[in-house]
Amino acid sequence: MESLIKIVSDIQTEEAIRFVESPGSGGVVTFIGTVRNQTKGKPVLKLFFESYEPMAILEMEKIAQQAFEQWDVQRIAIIHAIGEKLPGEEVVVIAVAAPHRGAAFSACQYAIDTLKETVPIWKQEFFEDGAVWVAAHP
Amino acid sequence: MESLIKIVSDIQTEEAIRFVESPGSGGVVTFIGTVRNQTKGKPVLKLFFESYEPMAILEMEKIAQQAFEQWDVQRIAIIHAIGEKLPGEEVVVIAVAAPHRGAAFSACQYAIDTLKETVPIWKQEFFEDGAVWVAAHP
Amino acid sequence: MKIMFFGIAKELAGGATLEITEKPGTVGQFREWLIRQYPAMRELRKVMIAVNKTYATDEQTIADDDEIAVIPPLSGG
Amino acid sequence: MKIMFFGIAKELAGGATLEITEKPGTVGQFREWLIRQYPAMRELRKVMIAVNKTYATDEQTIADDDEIAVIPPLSGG
Repeated sequence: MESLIKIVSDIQTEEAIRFVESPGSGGVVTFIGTVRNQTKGKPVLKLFFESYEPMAILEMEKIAQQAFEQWDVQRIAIIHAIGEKLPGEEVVVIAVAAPHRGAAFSACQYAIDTLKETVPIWKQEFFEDGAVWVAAHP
Repeated sequence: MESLIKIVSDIQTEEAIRFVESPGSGGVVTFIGTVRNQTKGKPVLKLFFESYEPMAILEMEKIAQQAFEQWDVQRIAIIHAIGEKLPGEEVVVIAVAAPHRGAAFSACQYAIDTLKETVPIWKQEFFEDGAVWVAAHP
Repeated sequence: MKIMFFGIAKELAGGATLEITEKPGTVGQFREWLIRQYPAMRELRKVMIAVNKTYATDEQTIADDDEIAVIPPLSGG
Repeated sequence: MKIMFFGIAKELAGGATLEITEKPGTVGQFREWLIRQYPAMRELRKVMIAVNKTYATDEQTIADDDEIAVIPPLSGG
């Protein structure tokens, strides 16, 4: 039950996968979040991510801990990018290794769902005509 | 709705991920199956995979097609290895890109579950004291 | 008519391919012939027959130039 | 006492950090103070307050050396 938790400028998907893979695990499930080139049909030029880094790391560690408690998973990597990101670029990668794939799928989906709800990270979307903080207003 | 379907000697996880990623998708879910170093506590030395290749490709294409019909997913890659594989080595990678992550998780899990049921590929497990074709007998 | 064997079926049949001259009629009749030839195949968890790279039902008729494959229990992934 | 602002809250507060001398007492009282200072924060979908890097309830008491963070709606991932 080891985890790799990081906030970085540039995501290395391979790093997350290599960290969780081991000869004792049978399957790895990953989620990779990338910047979409549009939001509700409106072209997105770029995103800007900001975090409350020490707290974000603590919340990401909690997610890994909760996943270890709920499922039979062996290793978890959660890496989130901050700074400027262009369409197509990777923003977050979560990798989970488990002896059986069902647990890996469940834990990975739990991790990304929970990350979006609890980890203090914010993104600003830049359009042709200005920028907005995503989800800030009802 | 494009797919990359292959049977290879050596899996390149990155190839599957790069194929499905696009600026129009928001998330990629992957499943990577690796060789476990034991089965029910008995050490596994290696696996040997064999396929009925032209039919396996057709069945893998059907899986991608069925996923496209059932979920809003954009691209799917399914790559399976054949030949000798050592513990820790990658055997199969499935990558699915979708505008929304729920669809990507569902389609990826469907793809690996269905692959195990319908794609004509067989593995032989090698132990210290001999080899067995996995799941052949009740 | 060419029969292809894979995995454990290849071991039980003693080879990957076999040419037979008698026409099996249907897939079900081919299954009966298969078990007569290789009784050990009865011990397998499940055997599927593919005709021209598609899983076939027992009722399906086999034509002279069909490609028949004996598919023992799958274990890919 | 140091207050940290992030995302849109940083824009509304006009800066990333603020030193205040008055003691807010509880997290709930701090929220009231926050809305008085920056009425636009009322328009946000949800504002959470973290005390020492942990989400706090409104009942929680704030100590002099606590690190207070104003957490506007999250949008990571």
